[in-house]
Amino acid sequence: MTLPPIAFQALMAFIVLNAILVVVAYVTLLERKFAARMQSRIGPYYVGWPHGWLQPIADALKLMMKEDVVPDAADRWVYNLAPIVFLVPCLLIFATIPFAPGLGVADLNIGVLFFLAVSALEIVGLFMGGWGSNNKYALLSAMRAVNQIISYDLPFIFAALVPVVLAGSMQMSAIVGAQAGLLGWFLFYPVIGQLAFIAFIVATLAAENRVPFDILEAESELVAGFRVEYSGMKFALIQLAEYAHMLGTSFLGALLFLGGWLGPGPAWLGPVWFLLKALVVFLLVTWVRWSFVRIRVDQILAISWKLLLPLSLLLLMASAFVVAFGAGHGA
Amino acid sequence: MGLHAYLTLSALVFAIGLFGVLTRRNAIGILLGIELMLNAVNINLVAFSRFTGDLGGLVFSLFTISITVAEVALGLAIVIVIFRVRKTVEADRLDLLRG
Amino acid sequence: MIVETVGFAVVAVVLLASSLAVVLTKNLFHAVLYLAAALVSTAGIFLLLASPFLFAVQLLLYAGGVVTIVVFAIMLTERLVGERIAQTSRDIVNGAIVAAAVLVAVIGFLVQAPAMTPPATAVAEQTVAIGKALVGPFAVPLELLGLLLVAALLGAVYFARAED
Amino acid sequence: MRILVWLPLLVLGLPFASFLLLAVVPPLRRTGRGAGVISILAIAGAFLGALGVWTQGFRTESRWEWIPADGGPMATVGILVDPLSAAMLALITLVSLLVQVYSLDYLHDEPARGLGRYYAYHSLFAFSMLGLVLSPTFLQMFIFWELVGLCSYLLIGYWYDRPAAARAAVKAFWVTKLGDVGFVVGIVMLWGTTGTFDFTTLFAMARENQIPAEGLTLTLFLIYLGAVGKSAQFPLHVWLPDAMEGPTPVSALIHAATMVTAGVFLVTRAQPLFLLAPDVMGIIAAVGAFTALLAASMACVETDIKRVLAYSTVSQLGYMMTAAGLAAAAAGFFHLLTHGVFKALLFLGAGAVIHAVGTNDMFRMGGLGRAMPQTAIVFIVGTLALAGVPPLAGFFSKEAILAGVWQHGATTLFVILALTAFLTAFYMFRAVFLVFFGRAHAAGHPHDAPWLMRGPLWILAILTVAIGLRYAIGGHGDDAHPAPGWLAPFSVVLALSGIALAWAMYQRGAIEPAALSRALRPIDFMARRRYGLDALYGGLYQAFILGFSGLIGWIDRYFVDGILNVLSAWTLRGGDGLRRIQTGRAQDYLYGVAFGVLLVVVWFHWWAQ
Repeated sequence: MTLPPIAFQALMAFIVLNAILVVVAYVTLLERKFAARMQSRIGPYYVGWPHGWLQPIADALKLMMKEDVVPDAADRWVYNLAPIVFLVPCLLIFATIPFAPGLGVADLNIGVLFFLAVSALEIVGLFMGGWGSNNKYALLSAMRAVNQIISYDLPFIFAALVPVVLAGSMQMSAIVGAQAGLLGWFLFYPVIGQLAFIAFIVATLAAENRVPFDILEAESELVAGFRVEYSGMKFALIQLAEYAHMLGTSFLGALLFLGGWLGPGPAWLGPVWFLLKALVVFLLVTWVRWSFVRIRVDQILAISWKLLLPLSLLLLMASAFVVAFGAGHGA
Repeated sequence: MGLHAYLTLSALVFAIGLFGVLTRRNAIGILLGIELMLNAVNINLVAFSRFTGDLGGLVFSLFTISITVAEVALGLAIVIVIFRVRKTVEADRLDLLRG
Repeated sequence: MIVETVGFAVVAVVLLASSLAVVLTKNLFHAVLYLAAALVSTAGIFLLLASPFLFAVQLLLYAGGVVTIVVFAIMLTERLVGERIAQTSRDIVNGAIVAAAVLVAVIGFLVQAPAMTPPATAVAEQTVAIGKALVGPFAVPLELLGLLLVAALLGAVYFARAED
Repeated sequence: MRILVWLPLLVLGLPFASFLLLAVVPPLRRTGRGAGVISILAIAGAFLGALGVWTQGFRTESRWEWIPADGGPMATVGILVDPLSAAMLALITLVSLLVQVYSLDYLHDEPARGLGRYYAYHSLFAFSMLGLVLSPTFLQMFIFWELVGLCSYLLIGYWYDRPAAARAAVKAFWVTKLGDVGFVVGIVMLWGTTGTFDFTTLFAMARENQIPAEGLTLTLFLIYLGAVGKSAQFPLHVWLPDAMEGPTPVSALIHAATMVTAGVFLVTRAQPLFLLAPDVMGIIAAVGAFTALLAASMACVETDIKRVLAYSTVSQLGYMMTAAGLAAAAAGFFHLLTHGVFKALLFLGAGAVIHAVGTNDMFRMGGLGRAMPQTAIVFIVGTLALAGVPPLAGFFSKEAILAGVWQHGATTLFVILALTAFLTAFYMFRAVFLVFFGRAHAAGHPHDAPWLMRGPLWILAILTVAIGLRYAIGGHGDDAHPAPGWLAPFSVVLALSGIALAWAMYQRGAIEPAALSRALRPIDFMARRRYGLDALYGGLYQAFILGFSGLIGWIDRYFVDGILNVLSAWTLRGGDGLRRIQTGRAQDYLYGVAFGVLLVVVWFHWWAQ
């Protein structure tokens, strides 16, 4: 490899981006299948062979060919830009995730922080969509999203910072490196690891607006939330962004708690292991999604501020103590 | 890129922010102007830190950012209270202190 | 070097344009969005200045936090659904003159200042250095900052409390 | 020998203890008569002590440091007992005791708490007066001097809800203060030149001519001013007649027997000093004589019995002062003592009369001799004594003064005093004839006072006679001024002619009073108007004090206030102008901030390189 760094990064970015798009497309299928199984259905079956394997492609083509409807009352610029603004951060979060040692766009030494910072930006796009549609359901949905994301950002960050503290670095590869060994995963770290993982999953559910925290979508009240006015390609972009975000968060969870690409077998199996672990996290979230009912706004906020935030803060402090008194992996 | 480029950029942003603060009628608009000004300050701090190799600038811009967030939260809370009481956020009409 | 120059030019243009938009646009919501753009491009400036940590903090706190809060405030102060929020400006000429005067004054300083060249390399392990500085020489300011944040939090809660 | 110190201190302390008791224990004070009994017991004890001091005739001096200073105390307090103060002690305690006993009945109508207050004041007065005469230093004397002035004020204004009484109290206070200012300035000046307040030291210095003569005349004159105020000498005598607004026993005690004699006492006490300043002595004598005659003439036309006695007191004080001014202080002091006794008698008698008929106006009395014979007898005894009829006390003391004056060769003063003696006899018997003889005017059935009032009267009357008899038998006490042989008959003739004139005018009706007053029109006119002195003071007050105040007021209102008004108007106008800056809009203030920044920046650019 004698490529200049910039060129290497550009190449990696291209590869990752396309890979993500494909993976995301099939993640939707995975979810639908998984949900169908949970509900004793089969799920997509007829399009493509076998078992509807071409369904995502068909969906994408269908959405691309649909007419692009823009409401008259919409704030046109905002309305049109919203899906892009929403999508960009959701894709950018993959920039710092290494899929194997050295295999990533940029293994920044503030990787985790970058991930958190960029994912915080998606709220802007979401809100632009809600506002730009000039639809009261969309606006209400956006309101709720802001409410919820502000509330769950902090627990999410704190939970994600627990492994950072334990590993003593924000660099993704360093975090993975810290989990080497038998039961070295932070998930298996006594007490702190499990609690932090639970907090992380709950916060992830909320940050991704999944059931039981999907009040901003809430089909029965708000039709489909902030994307009610979107159709065609823009709708596709929004969906893409959402699933990309989910996938990114799953990768992060796998990386932080499940040891990333570590696993038995040769080194080239690393990305496979990583993907499998991320899918496990993803399925875990999906499992929760199809198992619970939606809860009310005030309950959501109460869970966040009164339970999750103190818990995650406590965990962060506990891990800091552990590290400070020399029991941790970190410096 | 020299330090001057960053400082000039920062000065421009600062002046723009000042202009916004001076001319906006809406209290939230004024707050936006203040954000711009603080942002310019941050650029200055970070630029100096980079060009002198002193870490203080970075740390202080961290402080600035944190304080700004607190300031925004508090300022907006005040705006909301004002709106509740006076049914307006027009800075021109908030002149109870007029002599 | 070229990359940096081009990057700076792009980011600077975006920053200035969005800043101007923030103070000139009539739609308050748009102004907030432009502010977000300005803040993100500022974060880009930070990247150019080899301060990725601040870049992340800028995005996380400013773009993520401030913008969200501002939008929230707009929602609460303007009618939830209704006509566009138009906002006008006053004394544009006066403001422009004063702002320009300040700008000229500051630039006046700049042109007198000697040119500086950055150290060849940025501070290594910047994040670690910042962290150590925060609990080292800047420990007291950090604690004061915490106190300030608590006070601000209490103040905001007090203001936002339900009317009894 | 310790008793030498402790006995005078006991005399001094008993009334003070009584005062403290009554002052700080209100329930006790509010018992009224109970408070009176306490006060009387205290003063009776003091009287016994004073008798002891007097009869033993010892002298003693005790001092305690008071104001410490580098190089010895700046001032001392103490007691000085010599024949002078011992005699005063006896007189004061005696009259106080009698008056307080007398008051028990005289004021029996008073509410209890008022009576308690009265006796508290009385105790305080007794203490102050005793302290005054026992003072070994000018400073201590001045303090007690002011205290008696305060008591005088309090007791004149005892019926403070009467406007006349309140006004008279204030008048007495201020007029005497006028003199007291001179007094205090004088003693401070004296201290400045000699460095001591102490009498003994001062007298020793005076004997050895160590006192710088320069300014001494002025100093002593200022001290004498204090005596002028206290002893009601011309021109500050105007307060004494008004002081009769107080209860009659108070008049008897304070304004006849004790306090008013403080001036005479002062001049007598400080005689060695005054002798150094012949000019002041001359003034004292001249003013005294003039006062005597002036007051006597006013007494002749007065209709209020108490005021007659008051003018008589002024007149007799003039007598004493003349004697003191002519270096016959002993005679003056002798007169002070006898006068104290019989004038107290007269006042208390007048009080009994007033008590019986309910008026002060002599022309509305008459024929009371039959209704209250005992009062009449004692009153006439006192009157004879005052008129100078032998062998009563007044004769000898007055003769001693006249002898001293004659001896001194002051013929003019002698003539004045002789004329005064004649007038004294006249106006006193005018009062006697108007009150006790002639036709009865008074309504009701006046009768002699109860024994608590009669007792003191009789005691005083007997004393008057006894003193007289003692001197008649024992000869003159004062051998320094042997009287010429013709003097005794001369003064008797003066007295008798005065009595005769009064008899002719008011008893017999042989001479029409109106005709006489027509004949002496200018004097009569002036005397009835008190020689215009009150009017003069009133006018002076109006013209100067009020005029000056008016001027000051005008300056304050139009000049000082004017400046302030202009200033405040400018301030207001300026504020009105400036408030336009305060638009209340935050952004306008931000302009200010921006301009401030600009200023700083520009300053840095051009001046702070």
